Amino acid sequence: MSNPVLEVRDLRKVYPVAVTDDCPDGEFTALHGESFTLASGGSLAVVGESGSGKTTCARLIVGLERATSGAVLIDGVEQIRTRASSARRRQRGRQVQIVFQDPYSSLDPRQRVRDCLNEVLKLHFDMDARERARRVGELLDQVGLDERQAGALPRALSGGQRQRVAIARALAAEPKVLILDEAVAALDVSIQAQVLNVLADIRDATGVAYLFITHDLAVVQQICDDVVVMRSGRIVERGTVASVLERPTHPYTQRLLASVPRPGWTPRRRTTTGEPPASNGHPLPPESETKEPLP
Amino acid sequence: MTTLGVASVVIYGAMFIVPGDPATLLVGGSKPNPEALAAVRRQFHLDDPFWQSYLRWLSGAVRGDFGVSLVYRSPVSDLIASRALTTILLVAYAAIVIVIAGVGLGVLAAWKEKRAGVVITMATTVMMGAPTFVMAVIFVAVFATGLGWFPVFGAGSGLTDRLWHLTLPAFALAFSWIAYVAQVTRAAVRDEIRSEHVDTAHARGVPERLILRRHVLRNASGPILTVSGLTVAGLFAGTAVAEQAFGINGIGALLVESAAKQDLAIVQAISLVLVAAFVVVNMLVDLCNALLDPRAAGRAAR
Amino acid sequence: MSVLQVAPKPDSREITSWGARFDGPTTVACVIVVVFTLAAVFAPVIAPYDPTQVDPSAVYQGPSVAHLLGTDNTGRDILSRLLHGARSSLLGPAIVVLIAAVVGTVIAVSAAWIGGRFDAFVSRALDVIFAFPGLILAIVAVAVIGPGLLAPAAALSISYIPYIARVLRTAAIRQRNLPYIAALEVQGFGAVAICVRHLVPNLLPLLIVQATVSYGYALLDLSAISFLGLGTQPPTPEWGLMVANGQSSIIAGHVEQSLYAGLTILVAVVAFNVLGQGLAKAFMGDDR
Amino acid sequence: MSALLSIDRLRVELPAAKKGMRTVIHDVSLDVQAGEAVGLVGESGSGKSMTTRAVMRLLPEGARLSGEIRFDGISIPGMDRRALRRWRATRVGMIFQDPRAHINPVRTIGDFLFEGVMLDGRLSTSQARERISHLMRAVGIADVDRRLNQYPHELSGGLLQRVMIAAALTTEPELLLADEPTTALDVTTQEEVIAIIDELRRERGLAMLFITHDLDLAAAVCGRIAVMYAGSIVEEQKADALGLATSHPYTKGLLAARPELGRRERRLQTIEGRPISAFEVGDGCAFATRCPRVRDRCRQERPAPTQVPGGRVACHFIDFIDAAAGSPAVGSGGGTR
Repeated sequence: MSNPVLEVRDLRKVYPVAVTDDCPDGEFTALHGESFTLASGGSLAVVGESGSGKTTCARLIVGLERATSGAVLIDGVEQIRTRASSARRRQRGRQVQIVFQDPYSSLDPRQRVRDCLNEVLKLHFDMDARERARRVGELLDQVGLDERQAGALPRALSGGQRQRVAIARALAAEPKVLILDEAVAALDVSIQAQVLNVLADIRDATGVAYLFITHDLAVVQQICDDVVVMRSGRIVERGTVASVLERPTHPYTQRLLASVPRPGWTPRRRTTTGEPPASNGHPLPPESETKEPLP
Repeated sequence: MTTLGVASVVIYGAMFIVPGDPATLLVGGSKPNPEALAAVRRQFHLDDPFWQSYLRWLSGAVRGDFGVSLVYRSPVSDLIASRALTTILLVAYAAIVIVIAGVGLGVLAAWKEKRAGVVITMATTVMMGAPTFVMAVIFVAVFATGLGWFPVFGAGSGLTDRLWHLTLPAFALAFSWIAYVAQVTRAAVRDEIRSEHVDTAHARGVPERLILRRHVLRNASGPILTVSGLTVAGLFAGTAVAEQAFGINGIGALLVESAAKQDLAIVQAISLVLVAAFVVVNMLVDLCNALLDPRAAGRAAR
Repeated sequence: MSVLQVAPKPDSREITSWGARFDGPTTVACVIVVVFTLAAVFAPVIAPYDPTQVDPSAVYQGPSVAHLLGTDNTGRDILSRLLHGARSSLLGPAIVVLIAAVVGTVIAVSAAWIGGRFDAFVSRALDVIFAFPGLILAIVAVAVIGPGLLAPAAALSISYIPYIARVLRTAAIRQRNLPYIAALEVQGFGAVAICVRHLVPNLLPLLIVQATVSYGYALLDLSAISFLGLGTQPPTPEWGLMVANGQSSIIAGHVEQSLYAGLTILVAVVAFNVLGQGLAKAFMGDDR
Repeated sequence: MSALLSIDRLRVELPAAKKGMRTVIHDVSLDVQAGEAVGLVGESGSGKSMTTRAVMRLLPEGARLSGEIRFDGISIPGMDRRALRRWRATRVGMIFQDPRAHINPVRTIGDFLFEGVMLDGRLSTSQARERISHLMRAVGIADVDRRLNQYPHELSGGLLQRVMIAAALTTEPELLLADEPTTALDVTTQEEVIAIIDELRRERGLAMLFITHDLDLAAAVCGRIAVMYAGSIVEEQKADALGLATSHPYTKGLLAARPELGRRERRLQTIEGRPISAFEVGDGCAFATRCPRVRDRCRQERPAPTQVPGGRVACHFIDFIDAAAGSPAVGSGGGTR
């Protein structure tokens, strides 16, 4: 067992919201001070439904949002929570990268695939044009794209191809951790399988560790080693994929597993009173227009 | 309210931001002699700190006292009050024309997209480029000097005579705004017609008439109301041109005259009144919108 | 306060990509805009007469070979005055739109990027400017600074900022929240680099559409100011001024000067409007 | 016996963005018997939603439709306005994918429900109220009176979809069209909503056309499944026969590509390439560009549906597949790459 490449320690995120009857203190806690680790070269799934805090968790780790309290450690080094200098930001970029859910808005619509990768390589590495071109070819090859697609604008690519570009862009920084935030959820089944295979190959080839944010337990089983199950901002169960999926102990995990459609599955109504489970009653954090200030 | 407050500071402060002595400005372009300047200074308390003189001006304004015009040698409020009725009548006349014609054309264009829609869209595109003063020239040439149906200049006296006198100015003023309201209405109604909840209504067998009334017009009323309000507010500015073009002695014409004579006291007073009118109309619109749309209830509170 | 634009706004979500293809009316509008611009640039070369030369012997002449559009009440050639008038009539709005577009874009993008209280402040400030109708602000400016092109143009530059900044801010916030921007942030790119290289270029089509439409309205407002006698001063030829000049002749039955100048303004404004809408459609249709 | 809903050689073309028409549905024939649930399954762009829109006559303006759609023997495309409205109001109910967009945001839940019931015209206000309360409880909404006075934005997506289900059932229709009713919902909410639909449908003996991209989900609530690809139905099978030996290569590929709980493979079997759109299909089989066992004939000639045990499959080499397959579910195509 190697040292963890990523450690999340007592991570907590509170959003201010409008004061309502449901929320008298004007605060919404998206993440309740949770901890977990990701082994170097490992693959950890963070599973949960909407409002579980899994996406908040991802945004905190890559620094898109600042935690209310707690720490993110990469290779044992704590990431600062305050506004980072440009050098620090680049450094973090070399350590952890992310791929988002929506393939259609994950790429700059005006930028060709090659330019997109080139731009990232220029930022992180001191390479000449020829070296960069070679590296771009290598990255595209890794995700299964060819020369023709390298010169294309995103709009000429299918959803699956765009998602491959997003993966290549993330890998260009040679990160130690790649966060996949519902990265295959928007893809059709036949394309999803292709991308999952590409991801498996990349992990074998590069040893990058995956933090796989998803709601889809079947995908977890296919690509992850360990899993944490989240609900309403709290981790309710954790363990290896095999143990959690075969012998879930927490009722919520059991329920989640039982509601996955599969051959021979019959849907059942679980709440007789009819009100939805409590997790759905929580107000979602406000759509934030507020981002980090200009330096 | 904040808007109005800031606006009043800007209006009052405007005379201090240009280089030179504000007193010179207030005297109104005539050759200033030192004694007159000193008198003006005293009268407008220009030697006091800015905030103090501003507050004095504002508290006067709230009571309806805008000081005395140095050009006209009479209280500003009297000058405005004597002309207000004509202007209000003109704006109201134009506003009614705009809302009826604009909303009507817009709804028609959206509902009968194939036939009426094309024609109305083309017509309104041209209409939108027709400024009030150009329409004034054309209307005068055609309906006044040409056909002799309407008087060329003046505001008339007595209600019907006034309305008759104000018809050409009101339509000249309304012309491009009708097109604007019609285009926004058309876009809003069309968006609703194409919306998914209208699909649902169709799928449930709701009759077309009811769909138009309950789902399309009801939902489009927000943006339509908003532009209508904005338009009415904008008319207060537009009257300056219409009154000037038709020789009507209203607030707008007074504003233009005073600006030309650099009679700041009047310009300040009228701009404040016009901005206040704009803000009040918009507040009313926001209030109505909050009543119309349950989702806006929270937003309108600010 | 309600957010609204001067023109029925093109759906800002859609306008994100380049590659315009024009339909018929847009092409015509484009040609008109080009012709007017050329007329303004080459007015001294192509105008048959000096626009300010008074000729008492040739007052109120109808159209003829010598004077294609006739002459005005002081015998000046109307065509020459229209051609020369294009210079100040078209230059003024260009200055207004240029300033409003640059300032508006900077404001919109920084508000969208920084967000929070700064954004709230900017929105509020835009509301305040918005509450001044452009015409009123211009008149106040004239009262303070004095008549001429400068005061109204400066005032309108300010009052057109909200028209551009509000639309752009909404679009910029939408772009800002798209994952491709987040991905660039995660890479470690700085805010300015992301804005300049990615965000602004993606807003450019929308900016162009908005600026084109605003240009038409700025032209309209400025000529209205001149019509009121507060803008460009005689004897400089200017379209709005020509309408005002010709007004007194209408009763005498000579509508030419006012009419031609008025129609020229109308054609110019409509052309810019149609061009703006055509651009919007072209950008939208291409988006996929 | 004639079917309740009978779609016969349906073809739909839509006006393209630039010029001309684009085919979105090539050839769809499908019957739904009274009281039967049929699943229509396909990936995005396969034309499954467009099929339901054609049935409901909700196609965009300018759409061209050929073929026939009959409900209880009556031609739907042939209905006049009155008849169409009557039919929509009383005999068919529809559940859309995104309840938040499909319910008027400025009207209360009560308005929405009553609007449908009152169209029927056969009920008094108190009877209507009675029926609505009953249905609200049936779909699992407890606090009926409070909910009726609320606006859509005050309800969660799951609750709103229950309202949509209740609304679809208020006029006691004979056919339910469900267009991806749970795609926008969380898995646990999905299970609830699907269970509600299934339960209420069985209780009332309703027929249902269930549109989804999820084969397993369709199989759980439908007796028969039709699989669509690029505007055509490639296979129609009893739900429990899907993926068996006689299945279409596309269906087999889909089943193999989907990771499944309790089965971890080193690599997922994939279908090469990307799904094509209906208008990209040439003369041959729509699946020819991706099929692992494609032959020349497939590229030239469109296969007609062939009867197989349990259903129909549109593939030239159905016999060959039959002979080659020993085990169920997984075609050998993916393994031989």
